[in-house]
Amino acid sequence: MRSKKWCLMFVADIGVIFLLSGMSQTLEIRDGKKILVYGARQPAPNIDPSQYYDWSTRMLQQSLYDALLKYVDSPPKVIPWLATNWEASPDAKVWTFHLVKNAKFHNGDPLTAEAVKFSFERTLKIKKGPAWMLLDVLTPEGIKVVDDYTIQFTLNQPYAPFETVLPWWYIMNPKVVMAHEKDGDMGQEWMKDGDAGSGPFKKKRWEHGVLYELEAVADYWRGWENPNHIDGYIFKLIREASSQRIAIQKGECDIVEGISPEDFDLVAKMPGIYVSNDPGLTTFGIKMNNQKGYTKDINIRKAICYAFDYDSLIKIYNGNAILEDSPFPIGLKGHISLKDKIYRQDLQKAKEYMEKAGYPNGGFELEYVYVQGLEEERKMGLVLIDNLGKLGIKVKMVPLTWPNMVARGSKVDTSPDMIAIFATPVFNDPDVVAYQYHKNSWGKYYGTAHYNNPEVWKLTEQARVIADFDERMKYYEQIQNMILEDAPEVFGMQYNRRWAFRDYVKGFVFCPMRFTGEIDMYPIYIQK
Amino acid sequence: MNTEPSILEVKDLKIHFDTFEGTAQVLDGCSFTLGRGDTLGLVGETGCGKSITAKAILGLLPVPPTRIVSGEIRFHSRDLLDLSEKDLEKIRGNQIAMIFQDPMTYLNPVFSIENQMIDVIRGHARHANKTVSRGAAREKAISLLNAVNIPNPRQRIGDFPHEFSGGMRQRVLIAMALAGDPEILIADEPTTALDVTIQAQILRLIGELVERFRHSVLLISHDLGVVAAVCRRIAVMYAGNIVELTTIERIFENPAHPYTRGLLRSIPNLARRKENLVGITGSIPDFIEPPRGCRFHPRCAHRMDVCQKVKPVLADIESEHRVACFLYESSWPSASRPEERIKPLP
Amino acid sequence: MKRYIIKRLLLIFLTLFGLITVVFLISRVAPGDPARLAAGPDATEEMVEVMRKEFGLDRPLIVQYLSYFKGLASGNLGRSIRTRHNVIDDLVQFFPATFELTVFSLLLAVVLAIPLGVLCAVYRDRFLDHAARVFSVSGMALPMFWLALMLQLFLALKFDFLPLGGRLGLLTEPPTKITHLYLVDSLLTGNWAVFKDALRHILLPAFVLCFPALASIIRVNRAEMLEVLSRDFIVSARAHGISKIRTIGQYALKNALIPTMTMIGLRYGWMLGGTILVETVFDWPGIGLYAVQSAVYSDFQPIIGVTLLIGINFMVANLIIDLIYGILDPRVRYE
Amino acid sequence: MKQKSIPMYAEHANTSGFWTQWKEEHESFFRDVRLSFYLFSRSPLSLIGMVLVGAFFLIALIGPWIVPYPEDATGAVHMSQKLTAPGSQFWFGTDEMGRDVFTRVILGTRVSLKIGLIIICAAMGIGVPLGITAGYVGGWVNETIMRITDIFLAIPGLILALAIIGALGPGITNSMIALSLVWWPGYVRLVQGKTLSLKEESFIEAALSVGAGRARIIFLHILPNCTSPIIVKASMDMGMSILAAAGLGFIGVGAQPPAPEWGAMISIARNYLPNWWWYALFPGLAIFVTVLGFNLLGDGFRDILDPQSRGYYRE
Repeated sequence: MRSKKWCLMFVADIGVIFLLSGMSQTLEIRDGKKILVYGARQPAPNIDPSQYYDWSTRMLQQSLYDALLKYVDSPPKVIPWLATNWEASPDAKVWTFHLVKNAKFHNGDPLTAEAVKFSFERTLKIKKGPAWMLLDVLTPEGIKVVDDYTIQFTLNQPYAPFETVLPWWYIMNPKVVMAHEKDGDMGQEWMKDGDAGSGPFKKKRWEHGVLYELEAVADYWRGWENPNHIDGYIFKLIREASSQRIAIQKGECDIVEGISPEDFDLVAKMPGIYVSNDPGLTTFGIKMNNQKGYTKDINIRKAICYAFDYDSLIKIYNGNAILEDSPFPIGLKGHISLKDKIYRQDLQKAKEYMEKAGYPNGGFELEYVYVQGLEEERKMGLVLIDNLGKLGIKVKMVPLTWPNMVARGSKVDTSPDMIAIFATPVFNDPDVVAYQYHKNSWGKYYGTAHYNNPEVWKLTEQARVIADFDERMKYYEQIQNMILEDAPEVFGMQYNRRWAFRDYVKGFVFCPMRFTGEIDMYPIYIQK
Repeated sequence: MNTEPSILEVKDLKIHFDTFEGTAQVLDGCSFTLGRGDTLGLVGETGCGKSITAKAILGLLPVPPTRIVSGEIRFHSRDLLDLSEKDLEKIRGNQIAMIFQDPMTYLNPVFSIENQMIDVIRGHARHANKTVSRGAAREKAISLLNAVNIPNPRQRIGDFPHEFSGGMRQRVLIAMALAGDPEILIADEPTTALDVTIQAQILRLIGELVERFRHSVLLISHDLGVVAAVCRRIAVMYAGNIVELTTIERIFENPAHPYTRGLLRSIPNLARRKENLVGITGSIPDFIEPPRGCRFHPRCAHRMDVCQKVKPVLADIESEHRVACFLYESSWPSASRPEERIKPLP
Repeated sequence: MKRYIIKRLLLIFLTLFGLITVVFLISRVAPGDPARLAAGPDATEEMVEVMRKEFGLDRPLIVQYLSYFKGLASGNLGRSIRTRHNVIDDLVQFFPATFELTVFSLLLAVVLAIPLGVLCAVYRDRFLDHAARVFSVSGMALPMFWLALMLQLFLALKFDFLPLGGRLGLLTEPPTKITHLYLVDSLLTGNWAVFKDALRHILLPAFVLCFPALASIIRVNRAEMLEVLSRDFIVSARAHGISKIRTIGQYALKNALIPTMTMIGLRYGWMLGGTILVETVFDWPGIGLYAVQSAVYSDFQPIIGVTLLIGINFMVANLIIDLIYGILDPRVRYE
Repeated sequence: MKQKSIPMYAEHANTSGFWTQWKEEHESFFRDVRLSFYLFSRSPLSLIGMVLVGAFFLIALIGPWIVPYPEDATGAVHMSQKLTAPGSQFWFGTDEMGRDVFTRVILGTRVSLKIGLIIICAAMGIGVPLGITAGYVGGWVNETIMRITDIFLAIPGLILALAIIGALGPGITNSMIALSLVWWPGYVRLVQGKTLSLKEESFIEAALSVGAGRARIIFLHILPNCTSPIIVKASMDMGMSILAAAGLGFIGVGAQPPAPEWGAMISIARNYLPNWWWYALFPGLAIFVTVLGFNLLGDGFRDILDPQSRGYYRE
């Protein structure tokens, strides 16, 4: 093997190195406590549940805070958490939740319906972070405290997916938050690094840009299922994928995320490490501008869909991905398989469509915009150059920073011909994906195609207010078929979510509703 | 007058200089002696090899590009060329000291006079296996400055070189040279960079010091007048050779070598101001391909055939008067006829 | 002297003013919409508007510009969209790491380069001189980031000899914060384990960062030494019997150090620039990494902040160098 | 003057006398040229630099015709052969998309050459006229230009370039713009200083005294006398600008795929260390060798063209 060759080359140095090499660590046991180290690339500069979320932020939020409900398992399901049970009115407008009675915040205050009301109001007023999920359907006036342990939401309009949103609305301690209010900011400044939660972990050490350490709440109101549960964890920032790999290999980290597909395969074979591999819900697609330029022509769009080498997507992930077979992600509630209609590489057809469009030999250039630094998107761009080259279409790769890319995609006139988009459904309901094709989504990152089909929009609007799911399903079947036919984008793939664990880390439960690197640390325990 | 044995003897010193165009033969067999209490002036045009000779004595020439090809420099019967750097360090300043041309550039600009002098004094002491405290060294420095007539030496000793005038700086340099109480003082154009009035002061100072301490002096200058003011004997150099070596009186009364005569004629003289000043035609020859035979022959009005083939040696024409010129071949003792003494050049 | 310093400081202020203006203008050319980033991927237009207001991006350019200076007077450098913290807080947090790295690296360079430069001058055209010349020419040609990667490959990945990156081991508790420089703090508190750990971590990045500086300081020092060694006062020092070692090590070196100091001052600034690359490779939590991440996110307040901070550092360093000049060279007069 | 003297010698031109005369007339020039060649040939490092730079230009010129897989630099992908180790088929191995690293490294010379030339030309284009103006006109014009120059010199170029790219967005064109914008102040300083000192020279005064115009003085006297230091600086800067552009490529804001730019290649390759080491190794070596070549050549030029640093054989 190659590594042997290296060793031979530097055999002279080995003596010195043995003398000086640092010891490699395993799980940190500090004062008899089991502190796990999670090596991640993305920082969490603002952990206020009302202000922001992304995967790293939400992982910490999930540890520090509780919500009424919680997503677990794959396929994902919503389980009771702070709410023991709940009921909805038949028109899905009035929702009543009954809270557990023993929940308490980290400072000992009891968690009551008042706190729930405060938390929802705060998010709605601040209008940041998860606010968009309910901004259209819920106003502060619609939240009513029935008694200390009962809360009622009255929505402006029927909204069937309401309960699937709630796991992302965390409950904060109003007293703690408001004690730190400054200039009427509802404690925003303090909450960036503050802890006003009731979750299984509390804040310990916060070093921005370096690490965040959390410690387990010994008397967590829900208790701990496994006596070997971790006593805390360190969320360590390791910015380079290769460094992450070394860290898990050396045992400096107990869990890592986001290393390259090649590296995952490599560490999976190493002793003392296992790699989880579960299908995710995040879809990759190449959105095309449906209203401007060459891609306005559906024939060109179809030609591109037929020219694309879908297998290379799987290769990019070393086989750890599946191809989409519908505009909706496989595994999402409401998805149907359109195996026979979905586009697959067929150069013959692609050329036919090029002819139909009036460009039998291509001869034009399209822009492919992707996020600066996103490895996989870059690779897909390279595949695109290769594939479309065969149709005589040149592809210009334009990496942009995320805000610049979104800014360009926000208007029809500036939206690029092709744009690489990863999208994860935030909650488990077909509406969340269907709505991405609605006119109201134009200009958002998943709406950069500026998809234009009023019929689909109408169906989407109708479906989301129906309470009965089977009834809704008929609409979504139609929607999926219509979107596929319009080929607004190259429907790509869903990659597998993977983490590398040291073998003594147990209890990991995969749930595709969580974002890329996000792990629920509550059930994790250690078994040596 | 002065019959003490010689303490410094330079014998047939040949020094070459490697340049990219070839090897420059800058010193071509130069010989002279210096006795105790003797004062010898070395005179010649710029670039004739005077300074090289002086630096060679103290082992200060950079090697490479300089190469000492042959010769000896005997000091108290030891050949300085054979000495190690360490041994040379003991001799420098202690036994042979040097005063330089431009007092500005020869003083380190970033150290105070005090520091530089104390270093020198303590260095000498160390070579003599003694230790001198900084305080004592400072006192000695002040007394030396006093000896060279620097006003307020106690106040001025802490100053930096640039705070002194040119003449004062030269005095400082002389004081430093005297610090080791040397036997021989080599003064390399000590007054060239100074104003005429200051020049006279410095020359007078050197003269006084010689009287007082009975140093032997090797004074190097392009100016016959300067040499005449201090020295008893004089050596005239031309293109790496000594062409005439005699007493100061004889050189003025009876210059023998055509070059010496030319040199004397080119001195402006009030008494002769009606006559035209006469220079020597031509210029210093190329050192890389020097003229064969006598190096002066291309410029010489009396050149003969032999001059272009054979190099004349320095030979007595009368007592204490040695000249290297074939014009005086007849007065040579037979033992020093060129055919016998030197081989013709190839 | 005092007047000179005041004059120089005024000039620094003037230059900084120009610098801020230039960077500010550049930053507003950006086509991106930073508020959208701050609002998050799913935000509605309304939510983006909230952010835009919060970051003051809804106001006219000139107002933003003026209010930047207003904020500057009270130490407010605006807010980072990416980290959501005040830029000044971020800088206070990240700068000590960069400062520790650059100063350590510079010291390393000076300690290695000056003796080497002297030796090369003394042994001119000998083996050491040639070796050092090859080293210094290649030192300036080596891409710093590549050297860093290769050293990581050998010293950290293949042989586990030094840590791969970071300022401290994963689980090492940072020392009590006094100066915020880990090496200094751990020494002050007598915490040897942390000191050793911090030292192990700083070695590779410091070495990489000092490499070009090492090369150029050797060069300059060698050239200056050669120049000084050929000067008359060296000859006279030697003629006065001062030993060779003393002549070189004291008489010549002090003269040669004066121009070398200029190079050292310049190099301090370039090193600060180099931290962009080195901190990226070694995951060193300093302002270089902060600047790169901000640039990639089109997050402009931090970039202006970093520019300002590095500008101040650079110019103050040069001022200090000029003042050291005065100590080394008595001929210098400040006016 | 020179022109007049030629017919004079032409009278006995058919003998070798003319050439002897002419040679004597231009003796100092010949001596200079001889000295230059002598110094250059005496310095093996300068010769190595010349060879490296020569090879660099040659490879940039003929690159596309000598590489085994030219399409690999323009966007072809071969996923089935990704990350193949170096061997007889792929001398430097393949990258994460199965492209031949050797091909991409060789064709990277073109990208780097383009980057270097454009940056230097732009920097000179801005810097030289400003420097001459500042030095020649003097007064407040000089003050203004030099103060603005100071602003750009007040922070390390890489930081300023990063800021500019942060605004303009990543990409090879933008990074060239950014680097040009931070590179010119060096030329202003150089040329301004030189112009100032030239203005004091007697031959300029002589030219002025015979009524030469401003343009004539600038183009005939000042500019030619600035060429030597400019050439020295440009050849050094050539390497340095390639290095800086590679640095920007490395942090991901420089050249973009599929352009085979060395820094950008390393940036991606670092994720494949240590197991796929060849991917990072070879582009880095290419940068090193190229920049080394320009630095050595620049060094050699300086020894020749900059009389101050000559002094090698003085007493």
